Amino acid sequence: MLWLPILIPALAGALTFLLGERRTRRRNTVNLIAATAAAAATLSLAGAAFQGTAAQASLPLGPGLQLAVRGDLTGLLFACVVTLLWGVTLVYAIGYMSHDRNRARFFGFFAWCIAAANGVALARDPLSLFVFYEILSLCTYPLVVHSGTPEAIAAGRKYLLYAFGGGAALLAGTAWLVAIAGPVQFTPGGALLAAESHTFALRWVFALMAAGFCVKAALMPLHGWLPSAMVAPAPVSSLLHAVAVVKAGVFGIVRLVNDLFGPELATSLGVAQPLALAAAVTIGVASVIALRQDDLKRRLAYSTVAQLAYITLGTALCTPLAAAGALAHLAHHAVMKITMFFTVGSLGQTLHVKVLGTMGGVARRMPLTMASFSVAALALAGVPPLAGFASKWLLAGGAFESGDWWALLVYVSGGALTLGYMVPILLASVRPGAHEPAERWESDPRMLWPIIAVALASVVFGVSASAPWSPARWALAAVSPVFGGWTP
Amino acid sequence: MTLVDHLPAALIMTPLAGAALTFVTRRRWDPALVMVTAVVITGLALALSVRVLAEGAFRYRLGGWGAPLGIDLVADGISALFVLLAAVVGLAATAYATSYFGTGDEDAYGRGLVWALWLFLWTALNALFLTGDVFNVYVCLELVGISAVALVTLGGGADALRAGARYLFASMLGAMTYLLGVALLYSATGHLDMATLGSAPTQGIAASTGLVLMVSALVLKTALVPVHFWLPTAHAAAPSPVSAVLSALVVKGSYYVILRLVLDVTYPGQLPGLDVTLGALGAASIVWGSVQALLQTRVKLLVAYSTVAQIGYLFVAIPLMRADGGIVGVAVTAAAAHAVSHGLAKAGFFLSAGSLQHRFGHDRISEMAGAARTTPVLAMACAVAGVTMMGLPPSGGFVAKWLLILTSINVGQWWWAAVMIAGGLLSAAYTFRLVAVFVAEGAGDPGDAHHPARTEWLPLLLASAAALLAFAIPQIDTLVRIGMNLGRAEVLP
Amino acid sequence: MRDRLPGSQLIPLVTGAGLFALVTRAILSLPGESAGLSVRVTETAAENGISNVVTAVLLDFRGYDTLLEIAVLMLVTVAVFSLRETTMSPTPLSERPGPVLGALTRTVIPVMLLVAGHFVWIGSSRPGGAFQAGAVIGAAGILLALSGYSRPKWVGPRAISWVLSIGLLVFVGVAVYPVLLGEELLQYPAESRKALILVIEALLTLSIGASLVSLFIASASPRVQGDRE
Amino acid sequence: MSSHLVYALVGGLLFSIGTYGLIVRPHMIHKIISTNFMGSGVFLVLIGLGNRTPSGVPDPVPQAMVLTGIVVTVALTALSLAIAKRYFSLTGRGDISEHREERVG
Repeated sequence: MLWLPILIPALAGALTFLLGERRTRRRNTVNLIAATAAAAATLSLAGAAFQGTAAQASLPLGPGLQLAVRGDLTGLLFACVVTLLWGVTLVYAIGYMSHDRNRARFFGFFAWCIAAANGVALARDPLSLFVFYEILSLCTYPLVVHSGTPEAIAAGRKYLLYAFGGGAALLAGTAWLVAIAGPVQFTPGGALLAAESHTFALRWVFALMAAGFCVKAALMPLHGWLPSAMVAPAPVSSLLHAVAVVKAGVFGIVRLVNDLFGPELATSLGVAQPLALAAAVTIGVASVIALRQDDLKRRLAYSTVAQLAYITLGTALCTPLAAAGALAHLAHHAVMKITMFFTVGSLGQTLHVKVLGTMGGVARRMPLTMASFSVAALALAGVPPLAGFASKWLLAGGAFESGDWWALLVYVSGGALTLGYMVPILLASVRPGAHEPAERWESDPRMLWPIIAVALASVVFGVSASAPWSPARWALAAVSPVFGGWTP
Repeated sequence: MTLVDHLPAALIMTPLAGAALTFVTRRRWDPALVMVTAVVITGLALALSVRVLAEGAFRYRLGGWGAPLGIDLVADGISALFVLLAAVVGLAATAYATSYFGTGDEDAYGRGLVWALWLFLWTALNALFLTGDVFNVYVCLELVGISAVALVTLGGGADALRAGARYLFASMLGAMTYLLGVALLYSATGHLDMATLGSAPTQGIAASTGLVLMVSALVLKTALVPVHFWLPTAHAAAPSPVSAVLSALVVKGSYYVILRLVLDVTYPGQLPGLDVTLGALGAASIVWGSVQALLQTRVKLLVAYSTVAQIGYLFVAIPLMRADGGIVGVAVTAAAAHAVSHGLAKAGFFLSAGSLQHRFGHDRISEMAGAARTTPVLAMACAVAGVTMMGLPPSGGFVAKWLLILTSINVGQWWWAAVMIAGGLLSAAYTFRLVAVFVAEGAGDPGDAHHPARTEWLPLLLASAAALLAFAIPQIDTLVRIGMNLGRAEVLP
Repeated sequence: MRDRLPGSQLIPLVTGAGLFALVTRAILSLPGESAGLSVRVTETAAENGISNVVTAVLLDFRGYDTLLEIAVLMLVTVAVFSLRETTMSPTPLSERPGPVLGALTRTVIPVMLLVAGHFVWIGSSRPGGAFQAGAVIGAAGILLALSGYSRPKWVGPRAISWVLSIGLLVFVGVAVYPVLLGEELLQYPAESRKALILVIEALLTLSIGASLVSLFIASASPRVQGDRE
Repeated sequence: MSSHLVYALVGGLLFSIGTYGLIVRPHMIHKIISTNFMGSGVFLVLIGLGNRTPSGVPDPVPQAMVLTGIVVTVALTALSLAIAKRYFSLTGRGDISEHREERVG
């Protein structure tokens, strides 16, 4: 049962390859059915986890070596985000890619990415996490280079350089960890009590593993691949470069701090503080860079870099509220940023608008799309009562709680900068311009409805943040055992 | 004796009889005859593994004399595993070859004799994997060498002949040196049977010199840097199904003997420095082979240099096997897993390179843009095989490298781990140099996808098997430990 | 590369000298006396009623080596054939043997065949056997070829293929025969050992002789285009 | 020094000379002769050292090994000569050292 969220997309991917390029209808059916089934499986696992039964499963891979998964709340939150958004993105992608080449390859690897991301979410121990993490790196490559243009190939090369560099660091760190601490499992609050005396080795292990994760989490200065990777088709940018891949990195950091080292050990070793500092710098610098981007996707990419650093910073602060805020932001940022990338994809595909300067009039040409975008943009900036506000409230609360006033300042100024780079997009879209309502209103419905759906989600997550099923409450429940059963 | 007791003998006699028969039967029957032989061998190899798993290792006393007087065949876990690997790769290569050699020029050079040569090679490999006698190893090595050289020269061009000649002379140098080593070892100990040699080890310069000569000869035959010079041209010049077998199996043959000598014949501390020297050469091979692979402009040469690099991992495992004075079982498992994984992946890689060459009419990397669309199955096979060799999960290569890295950190020799991680990155570089060309789109209309030929699925099948091998490692681990020489050394987890 | 670099002669020289030093050291370190397996060989051979110990090692104790050795020989023949475009051209190597060579050939060939037969016959007990006999047959064949004799028209390429491989095929068959009797591979039953070995040796002689002649002719004859089957 | 040692040491010398020649000489015929040197060297070592039995009767096992080795060496020589001849008829050359054009890089 626990393998289903991994197995279903993996099989769907394999089937997609075997069906080949021409059987479009069958391929779409297979993928949509798989997405539905995976969503159902993940949600039912989450239901079980809320009841307090964290199931486990493992496959032996050799002497002292297992591929193991466990359905805890932290992991399932990420898995649910990925799997649910996969379905939405599939609908969008089917519309977006309807005239593209190499669709079998695209949808096949897309499904495999989802399988790998779910694996990262559910991995029970550092080694299993590494296994899925590397598969994810690998399966993303064909999607980055999808168009096959020299630009895409170059971006792909850059991506690989970062990904495999990070992978090597992660491998070295994991191997070292297993060598000193044995086959440890993720345990809320930390799993390394037995090995605490190896402070030197543990610091290096943390540094190596964090470096590995930070590549995908695009923490500066390891973020270089992300803006380049924006040459990928919009569905890839939306789901992978705003949700699955980059969040796998952030999620790795969450696991590393909360469930492997534990907040206490991470603080006492003095390894959390440098991470927090790097995240804070990233928030500032990335936001400022985002202000100056004319290309819409690049602007969003730098925004992603900054927002991911919010999560990293929240985790590195090592307080319950901040950790919960980080987890909640992981989910909230997903729905918000995916809305924006969908929108930018629609603009590009339908109107060939790719830069800020040519956006004039698009709000009238595609009012629903742009309205959705506006909601998401405001949410991202932390305007109440939208989703971004809920998570940032928790993050700020955490910073307040630990007395890290500088972090609070970073969060607040980061919010202001977010408004700074989002508002120009909104203004440009309502400015008069070449794009007047033509014969066809809006874009392909397969692209429109997903946008509206995810925009609604960022409203709902914010408005009903106190509902028991909301990501915010989920996050609070998930971090509770990390801090010894803490409750707000 | 029941019939299953004869499995080791049957595994050698079947291809031998097949080889002699294909020489006399009519040419048009050959492919069918060889396929039947291949299927039978595969069945026998499976049966051998099952039997070893179920009832443990056993010896087959040829002629009923028994060692030390006679020659024994040894069927234990490692030999069963290698025989099985040869069977799987051999079956796939045979199926591929029936179509590869079945098309094109009827009067093609050397055609028609390829089947006899191939079955001789298979005989030799099985005999090598099963023998327990150091002099018999010499005869097997010659059989392997001659049939491999003859298969390389099948292309018939001057390049193929030169590559074959260089291979032949390297092979002869190796064989003669090996025989000199055997002469010294026998003179010092009075024994030729590996188990007897191992159970009553003789101290002394002559025995050690003999072993060093034997191992050096085998290192030459395994193409470790700096004596790798003959391999890339030979493996690249050969017809693709042959290259697949050479890279996947033939170099493993001599490595297998080294493994046997290290595990069964030498005792810890007998040859101080040999383990570390082999490991260091292995590390050099990883780096040098990968860098050379990165510089190649032709697919087959790239793949051939990658073989040099991948062989290096097998040798890095050797100092780790001996790291604590006993035998570290994990390192042996890792080496075996890597050998199997690389065998499957490299066979897939070469077969797919062959089909690409056939489709494009050349094997220049720079002119293969768009291959991922026009020949998706082949491009995928190359990519999957490459990923396996990088040691990315969940391939067998990953588990092998993970176990080796972990062992090297555990025994405090972290530098091997560093080399292996760097080697992984280098192999990623050369694999993705190839993949990047495949996915690139040239200018103009690229045309439609080809319908994949049936044999084009074979490389993908092999590569996928390697990529999913991780899930079979526990079985390989169990198998490898059966009959591992436990008398003198404790096997660590 | 090696033959252009300065000092490139040095590495092989050092290799050769080092090898010699290594081997010399090893040889000198050996004890002056060592029985090896000889005592055991002699005893077991005597127990089994085999008079010639070398033959006992070659055909009995290490008969498997000999089987593989035959495989090597046949393999090389196949390999050399694969290097040619034609198989066994009937063209004679020399057109016109001189009167002396002709007379010599006519005189010597029957003697050679007789010697070969003798070698085969004594093979199981005394020095001799298939290799020596085969070598003599091979020499006879080469002599014939050099004297301008070519193969008769009624001996086709397929017949030659059979002659070449019959030795190995029968050896394999005889090796497997004890398995059918419930023994191990190559474990000849004591009562029929002599007969079986004689059969193997006789056919091996044919194959070895044919191999040697074929190797000679295949390498020696000029290339003829398009003459195939 | 007893005679068997002389044989063995000369064998070692022949072997070393053969090795040197095989590595240094680019021409195939030289290489083939060198390998035969090596082969003869090994056989001398085997025969020489096989004569050290206390009984004075030579050990038959090395003799059998030498007989097998001779056949294998003859076979190898035949194959290498065939390759050399074929290569010569294709290219008119007999040396197989590395050439600039095939050193891709």
